[in-house]
Amino acid sequence: MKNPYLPYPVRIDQIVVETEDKNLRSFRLVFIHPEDEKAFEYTPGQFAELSLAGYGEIPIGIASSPTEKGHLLFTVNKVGSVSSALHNMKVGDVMGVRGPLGNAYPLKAMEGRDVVIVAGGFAVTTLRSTVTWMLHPDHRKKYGKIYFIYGARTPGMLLYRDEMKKWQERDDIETYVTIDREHPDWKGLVGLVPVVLENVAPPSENATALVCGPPIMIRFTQPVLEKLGFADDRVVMSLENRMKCGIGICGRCNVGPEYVCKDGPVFTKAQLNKLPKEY
Amino acid sequence: MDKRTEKIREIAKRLLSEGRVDVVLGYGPGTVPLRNAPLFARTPEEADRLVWDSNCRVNLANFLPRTSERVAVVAKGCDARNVVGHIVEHQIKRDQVYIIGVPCQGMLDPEEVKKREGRAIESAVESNGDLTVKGPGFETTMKLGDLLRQNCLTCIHRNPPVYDELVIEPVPEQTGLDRYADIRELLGRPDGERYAYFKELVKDCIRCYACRDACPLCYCHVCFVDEHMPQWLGKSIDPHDVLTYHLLRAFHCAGRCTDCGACEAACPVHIKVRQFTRMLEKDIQDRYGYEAGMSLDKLPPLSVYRPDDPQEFIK
Amino acid sequence: MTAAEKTKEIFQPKIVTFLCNWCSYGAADLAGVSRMAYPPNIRVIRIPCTGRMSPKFILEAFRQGADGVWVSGCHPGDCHYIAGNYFARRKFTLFHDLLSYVGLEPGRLHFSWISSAEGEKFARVATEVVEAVRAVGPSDRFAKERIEVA
Amino acid sequence: MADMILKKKALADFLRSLGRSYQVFGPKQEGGEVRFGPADGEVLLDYQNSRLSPKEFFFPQSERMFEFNADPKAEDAFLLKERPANLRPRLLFGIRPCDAKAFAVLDKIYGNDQYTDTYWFDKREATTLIGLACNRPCATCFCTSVGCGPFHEEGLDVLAVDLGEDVLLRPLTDKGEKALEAAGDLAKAGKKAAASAKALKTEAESSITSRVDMDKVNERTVMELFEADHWAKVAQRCLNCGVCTYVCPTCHCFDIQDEVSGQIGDRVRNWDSCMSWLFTQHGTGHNPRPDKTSRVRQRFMHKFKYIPLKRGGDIGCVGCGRCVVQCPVNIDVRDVVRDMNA
Repeated sequence: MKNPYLPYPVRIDQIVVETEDKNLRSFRLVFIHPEDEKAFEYTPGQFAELSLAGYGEIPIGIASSPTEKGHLLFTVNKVGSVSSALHNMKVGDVMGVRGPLGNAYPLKAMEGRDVVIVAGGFAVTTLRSTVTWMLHPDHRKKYGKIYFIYGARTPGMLLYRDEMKKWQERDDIETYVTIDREHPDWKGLVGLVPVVLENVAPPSENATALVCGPPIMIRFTQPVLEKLGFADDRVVMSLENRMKCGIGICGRCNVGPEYVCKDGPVFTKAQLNKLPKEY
Repeated sequence: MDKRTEKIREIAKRLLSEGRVDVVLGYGPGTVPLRNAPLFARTPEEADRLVWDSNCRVNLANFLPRTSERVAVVAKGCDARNVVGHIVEHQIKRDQVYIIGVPCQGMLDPEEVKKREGRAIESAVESNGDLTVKGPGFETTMKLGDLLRQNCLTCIHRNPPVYDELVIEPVPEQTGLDRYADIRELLGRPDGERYAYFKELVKDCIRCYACRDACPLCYCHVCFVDEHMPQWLGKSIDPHDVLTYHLLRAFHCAGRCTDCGACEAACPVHIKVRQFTRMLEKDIQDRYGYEAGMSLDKLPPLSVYRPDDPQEFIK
Repeated sequence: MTAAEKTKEIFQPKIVTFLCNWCSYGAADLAGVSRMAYPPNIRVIRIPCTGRMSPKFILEAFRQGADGVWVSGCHPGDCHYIAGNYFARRKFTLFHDLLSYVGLEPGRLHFSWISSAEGEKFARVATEVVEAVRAVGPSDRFAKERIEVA
Repeated sequence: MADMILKKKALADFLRSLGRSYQVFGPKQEGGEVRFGPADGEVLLDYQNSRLSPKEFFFPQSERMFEFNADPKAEDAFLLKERPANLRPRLLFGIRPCDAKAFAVLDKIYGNDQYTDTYWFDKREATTLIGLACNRPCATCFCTSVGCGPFHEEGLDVLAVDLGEDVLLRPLTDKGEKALEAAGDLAKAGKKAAASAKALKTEAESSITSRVDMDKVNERTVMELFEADHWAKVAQRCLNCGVCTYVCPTCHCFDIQDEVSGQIGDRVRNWDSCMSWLFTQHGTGHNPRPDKTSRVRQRFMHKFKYIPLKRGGDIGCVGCGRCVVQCPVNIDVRDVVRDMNA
């Protein structure tokens, strides 16, 4: 029997400080044993438990795309004891990754349809994975138009800015990057994500919306999507809850009968409507 | 019906129907023998379910902190002292709480009953100082006085020192008791033996924290066991972590504990956790002459000092 | 027996020492600049006032394997914060009694009042504390070694 | 294999001969309580149930999962290593059918559609369970209402029935047959023994008068039950201690903690309880179950709605009554289910 709690050993290959407050860092991790990379077969929207022996584990969404071979990318906000310890790690240090865990965005079901991606703050990680995956030449033609709407409080709090610049230059994705308030260093869009979404008004007839962001953004985005005509089963969201095992056993992350770690973290709004708001 | 039950109901109904309080916190019948249940009566009809018997071990003062309602609370001597503690520690305002004082003759210890009647008890009835237990094919009657909890046997404040109303005339207080004979005996032993004693004492602990949660003194928003930066103790049943938990829990009760015994009554594995708190209670009496919860205008001993406090062990 | 073997045999305790910023820490400083000799077994942690001491600190030091703990602050009446050490004194008294009661060996836990002018007292008490802890021997009762579970 | 008969007088020999092939554990009197411990040729037969459930045989309260070298200079620094499991064959004699049923329920939880908890199953596989039917169920037992019963066989390898002079042993699995073979000479049970076991079963089942109904709980949606207004009333007197969860045979939640001392580190899992606010507290400070009511509701919803929904109808409660007896404030699970079903 394979022990589902045993992480794969990985080495930190690169650390990028992503935001001006220095609380978000991206960690590029490389598997120490090449065969582990093969075993770690994932889909955008999944997450993994980052394991720091001596501190514990934290569930973090996978920000890299399976199309990017050779490494995994995780962007981690510094909040608790494990993430603080992780922020103190250096390139070359050894840690563990356990996963991939959870379900994924319904990439298969979205084929042949437009995709509207709405992201806020540092919740953009697994959506970065999704966009990268969809823009890959092997996959791009399977989807219709792709809208990517992303906002943060200030320009300095935007993640993956260089990449998004490249997306803005492409014609096979409509990229809207916005910040909440005017800022001297910012020449792009200004306004809250739901407002930008309403102005962009992507057609909903044959589209799926992927939404991930802070609760306040989610709350104000939902009515806009409804107004635009997105049915609840076409609005896809990703939840997070405190987790330990990540495999649907330890009992803390459930939302009603569904375990966010195993049955989620991706749910449609139609599914969530039938569940308690325990997230 | 016990006279106290009758009177508690009468007072509760009066307070509720006059709108004096929003809720009366008392005891209602339990679903298993030798156990009753805290009852939150919000209407005079609900107040008719209030009871008083020898199973009122839960300390209702525990439910007072963080309440915004006007509460009447049914309180034994020790419980009333904890209400006083809450008032002094600003957990509830004096005019927000109405103390229905119950002079108490001690609560029984179900383990004592079990010692005398080992068979499965299916019902228990009290009358005239006797307890009659029944099970399949047997009926046994015992004297309630023989079944009391240890803290009740050594209680010297059976009557609430502070109250708004007493349900019966004060009962005579117990005098001439040697309350700490066992503690003195322990202190007389070599330190190695004491260490072994306490290690053994807590060895069955399952870290459920019922002793903490049943205790009216434990109202912190975040308990030290849940702090994680820094984390003061591990969460396993490692004996050091278990002992650390019990030591710090007891210390947090120093000078505030009324020896109500709610902690021991709640423990699912019968750990005598009062062995820790009683030592502190004794120490505080010896050193500072203080008893918790006896007066509304005395602060707990760790919140005050005297310039000439004893310090014989300080260099 | 060679000298090296002899020193090896003498138990060198680790003593976690909490010193009040305003008095005892200054006394340690004074003892140092006055070149007074005292044993090197103390590990100093500076605290703003003995009133800041929590019993958790003492237990944590023992849990992490300290052989002794020593807390020192301003003399009663001299507290920089007026009364911090008066409150601390009651806390220490009770915690000291509690730890002794549950079997902490006498001689492991020490308290003192040392003003910043008392470099000599600091060196003397440091020596006394180290000797007392050495006499008790290595700590095992409250030191958490590897977790003891299944 | 047919039902076998063991003379009660020969029980000690039976346990001793089992002891040659297994580590044998059974109910023992310890202080005022019954606990499972090494049998040493002697166990209780006339007990009601142990104070704590025997789940700790498979799910110890604290269990090392991994160990690691915490010396940063070491080559294998901070690499988690599995600990060799101690898989000597074990035999638990005399557990109650409700506790065995609980293991059967937990098998479905520790082994879900995607993952298998190796720590649980290693020990489960290495252990043989000889259950002891309840001839005299307690007043707080309500097993017959929740898909279990005093003679329930699910989860057991052998069911033992105390017939007075004799003990009837009914092998239920290959593991059970192997154990009985290992025990040596046993006589085949006659028709009379089988008949008296049956009579005892009927008598025991009918003596359980405590009932709860689940029909409406099953019919109602998650949200209907979740939003019901009785939860606040139940929660009002709850202390949010963990007694009910820790004595419960089906409560299986755990926490994973890393502990380092010197240069040795361990990753340990410990029992955890949904009654604790920390259980669901996010790093950000947000808590999806912020109050007593939501935590109390979680425990009962999990047992009586979520588990049945997700695990093929099995209820996450076996009716052992431990929480009923031990709740310090007498929150009676039977009353709570009655409220849910009202």
